[in-house]
Amino acid sequence: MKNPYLPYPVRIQEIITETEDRNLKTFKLVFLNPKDEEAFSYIPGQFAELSVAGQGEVPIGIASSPTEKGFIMFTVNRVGKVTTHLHNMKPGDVMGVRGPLGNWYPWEEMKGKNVVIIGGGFAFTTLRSSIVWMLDPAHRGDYGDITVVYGARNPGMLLYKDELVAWEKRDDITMHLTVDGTDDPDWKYNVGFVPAITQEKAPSSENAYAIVCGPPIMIKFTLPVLADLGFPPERIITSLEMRMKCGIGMCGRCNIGTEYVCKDGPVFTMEKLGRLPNEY
Amino acid sequence: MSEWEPKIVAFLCNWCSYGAADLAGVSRLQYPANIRVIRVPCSGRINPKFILAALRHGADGVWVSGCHPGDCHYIEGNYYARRKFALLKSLLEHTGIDPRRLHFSWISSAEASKFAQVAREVVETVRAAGPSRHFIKTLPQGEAAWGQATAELQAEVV
Amino acid sequence: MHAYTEKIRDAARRLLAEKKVDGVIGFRRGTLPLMNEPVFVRHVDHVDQLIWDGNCGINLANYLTKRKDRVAVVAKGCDSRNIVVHIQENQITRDQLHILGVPCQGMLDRKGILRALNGREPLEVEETDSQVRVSGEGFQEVFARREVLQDNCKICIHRNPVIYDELLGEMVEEPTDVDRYEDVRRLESLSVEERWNHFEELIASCIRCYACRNACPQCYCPTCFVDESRPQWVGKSLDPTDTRTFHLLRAYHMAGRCTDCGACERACPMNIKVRQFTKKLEKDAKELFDYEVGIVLEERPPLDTYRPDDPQDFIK
Amino acid sequence: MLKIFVSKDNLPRLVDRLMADNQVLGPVREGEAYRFRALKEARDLDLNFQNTRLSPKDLMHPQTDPLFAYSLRKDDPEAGILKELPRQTAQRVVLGIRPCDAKAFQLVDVNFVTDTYRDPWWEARRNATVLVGLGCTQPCSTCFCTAVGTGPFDSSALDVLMTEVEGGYLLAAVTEKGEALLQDAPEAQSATGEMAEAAEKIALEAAKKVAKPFVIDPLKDKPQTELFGAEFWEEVQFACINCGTCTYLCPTCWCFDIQDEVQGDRGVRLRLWDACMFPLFTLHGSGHNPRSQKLQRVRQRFMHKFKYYVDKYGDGPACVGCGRCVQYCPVNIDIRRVVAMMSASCVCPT
Repeated sequence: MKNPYLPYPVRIQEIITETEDRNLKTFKLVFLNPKDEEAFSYIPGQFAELSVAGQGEVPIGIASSPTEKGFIMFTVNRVGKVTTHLHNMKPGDVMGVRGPLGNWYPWEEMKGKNVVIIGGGFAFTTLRSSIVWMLDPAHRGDYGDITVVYGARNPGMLLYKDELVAWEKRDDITMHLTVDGTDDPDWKYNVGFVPAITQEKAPSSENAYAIVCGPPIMIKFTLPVLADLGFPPERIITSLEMRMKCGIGMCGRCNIGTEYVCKDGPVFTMEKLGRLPNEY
Repeated sequence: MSEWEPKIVAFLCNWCSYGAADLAGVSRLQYPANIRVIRVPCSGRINPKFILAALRHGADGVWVSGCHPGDCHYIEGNYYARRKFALLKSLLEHTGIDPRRLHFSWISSAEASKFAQVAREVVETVRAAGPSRHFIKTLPQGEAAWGQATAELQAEVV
Repeated sequence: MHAYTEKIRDAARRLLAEKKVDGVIGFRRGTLPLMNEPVFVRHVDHVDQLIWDGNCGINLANYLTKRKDRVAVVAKGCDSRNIVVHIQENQITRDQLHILGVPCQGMLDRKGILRALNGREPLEVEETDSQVRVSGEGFQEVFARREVLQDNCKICIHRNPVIYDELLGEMVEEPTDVDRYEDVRRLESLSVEERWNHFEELIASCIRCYACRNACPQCYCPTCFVDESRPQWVGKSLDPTDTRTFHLLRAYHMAGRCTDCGACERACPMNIKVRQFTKKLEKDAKELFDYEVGIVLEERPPLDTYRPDDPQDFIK
Repeated sequence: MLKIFVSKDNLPRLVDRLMADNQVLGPVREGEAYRFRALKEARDLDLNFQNTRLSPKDLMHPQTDPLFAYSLRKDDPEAGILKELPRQTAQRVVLGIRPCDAKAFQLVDVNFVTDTYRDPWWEARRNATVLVGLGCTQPCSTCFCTAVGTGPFDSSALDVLMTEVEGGYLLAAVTEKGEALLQDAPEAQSATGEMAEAAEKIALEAAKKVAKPFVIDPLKDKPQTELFGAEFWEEVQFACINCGTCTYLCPTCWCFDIQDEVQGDRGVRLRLWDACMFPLFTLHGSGHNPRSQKLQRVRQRFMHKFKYYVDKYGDGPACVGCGRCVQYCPVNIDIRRVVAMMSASCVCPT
């Protein structure tokens, strides 16, 4: 068995600055050994530990979709020691990736169902992975209506702008983009907080699952909206963030009740979270 | 060892000693090249952590220089610093850091020759003390670098 | 000394009944011989938990930092001095506190007694003003109380609280013939290399649990330097340089703030005599700046002030 | 299984022979306390101890453990790529470990060796070690092993159980590994029936001496969220100073940190003990901390051991009753009292 602490060496292929505040960058990574890419077989919703020698590791959701071959992609917010160092790295630099880690959104269970995706801010990463994956011809038939509500503080803070525009134009996915506020006269989408827009657009809960990822405050106000729309807790899914080190359920810090978020999560239904101590 | 040259980290106050170093350079005054200068806004800015960090990273000596008492750009920064340094120097020496490795001075921006002279003095004192052997952080790799406490348990790591 | 117990309970009962305070910080009987547990009593009904004996060595000032409520606190000499420092450093205000001053006759050195018992387990301890009787399975030992005091208590010259709202007993006589720095001078007389080795040995068994830091009332930084990551000042392994960096900086942060209450040594599970670092700083602060910690509320701590004519022989 | 008797005089010879082929570790007196150390010679072994101050968990999970090394040299084609440190795990025999401490290894196994991931260092060290446990005839007043499902002569986590009998030790193999160790021992004689009987009697007597300060059964049925929200945590946490003594001395506390250290152009990635008592343990990069309050951290330690672990694995609790945290907590937070409170809160008042 492979040493689960040893990262795969990767090379940074491309770095894209996503947001106008320049605090979010997307890293496209290519495995140095093609065999490693095969071994790194993942499902949307999973994360990986990005490893920078001399700095440490950070757990980051995988933003690329398994249907996209030849690279993996992560969008990293600059907050601490490792992420700041990452932001200063250049294409061509070598780093490491350890994973894939954690569980994923319940794709098997959601087959034949409508999927409502609600995202806020930079928590849209694994949601992007999910959308790309569902829209892939190989999977699109497995799911019913796909509705996306995605909001950010202002237009400049939205991730993956080109793709958002492209999805807007498609007829096999319903997009509701929103911003908290803007003075951009060209903004032609919604203005308002994610919970309010969700309420306004009222995606049907019938035969549907909701995946909600975003800042805690957004989640807090979105959950009652979803409950009003008729989503039972078993069909509301979220992904938790915790400080992590090992990523494989051993080092203990991401423990919430019986669960280790890194291994038993990060994806949980609201029903499951209701049975855990509220300590996240 | 004959090739060994002492490495000295000098924390110089921007408003005086750093200017003195500059003036010494412009005036072509000779002083040894063993000194790595770190410019600080005031000697009062120097946290003991900085001095320990220099030693941990292998500096053979540390030299701190600020404005003469009464001349502080921030009125009283060096007065506070003086008290801090007195206690720090004493504690470090008490716990076994060679006193020849720690140096403090007041040098105004006009005192280029004092700067060069103190620099020579510092370097020669540190040279006499020899290469620093204590309080140097090494990588925990292999048995040799481990403390007594863990060495035996680590014996299996070859 | 046991008479204090009743007085503490009376005072607590009165203060709680009259709603003068939100709670009383004191000690309750420990689950082990020679150990008591700090307790926060909020209700009159629980006042009888409060006790006082020679096992109240934990410094209760540690439970005062950044409190928002109004509390009564039982304070022996050293606790009261740490309360003074807390007030000087704005960790709590004087009017939040009702200080129940307890003149102290020294606290028992649990580890020292355990060492003297050499593996025999104490099950029962009886304490009088002059004696400590320890018994266990098949043995009984009687110690002279002064022989089994904590090291810092043996040389304490501030047994009486320096600040209080009520005093729960007669002031005790302060020793006048104590040499507080005999041990420091002994170390000072060694060569620099010998001193290095002495301290290397002293901290060799450190496991970096930070009990010394956390037991100290004066360690209250929101983020300790050991937890800083940008830059990281000290590694987290058992590397001897890192361990020494921790001890040096911990001690240095105590400069002009340490009351020599002994909480650090008392807490250390490895029985490291960490006061050897802080004692030197205490001696220096006294000699260089004529400062004694936690005596005068209105005075500024020595590193928060200066005199134009401070000693500077060491500066070129 | 094989049972042999070794006289006290012959024990050093047995130890010497074991030392020829193995690294032999045992309790060694250092100053006032005992600690497990690699023996340099047979006479270092001192079985006249109650227990070591530090638990022997560092034999499997060292407090500082280098995992990988790397170069950061600019011209090095391998720069930035982590390499496993060459590592050879010597065969080890641990002599005189207490049954409670050995039990702790077993309880921690489920964390490090799982269906999905196996921790290579823990597993290698566990596999390379034979545990020769010494039954505990004089339990301390702080011991409560029998209350948490183990005991002074619990052999379930041992390879060999040693019992001090008249004139020497009875060594009883528990596993194949243990049997192999005891075979062909010229220093020993085969144990008689009387010896075995005497040993059993000693074990029974010892178990009777251990206090049982609480019962844990009621804890199982209570939902974790209810226990989590119980009021008594406020009282429990007051005295805590959030040092790491309890966790660092605990034989079952396994939580760790991973850190990179760099010197010049070389670096290592280390594993280090960490503790749920420290705020940094759970601090997010964003500044949010799910366990920012002392109460939350104190509760986590007890809940993890006595509820979360039990519910997750259907085993445990993750405590062996060694009493170290009781003896060394600087502020006398007594796990026996806390668990009694947890347990009492689960019993409906009649």
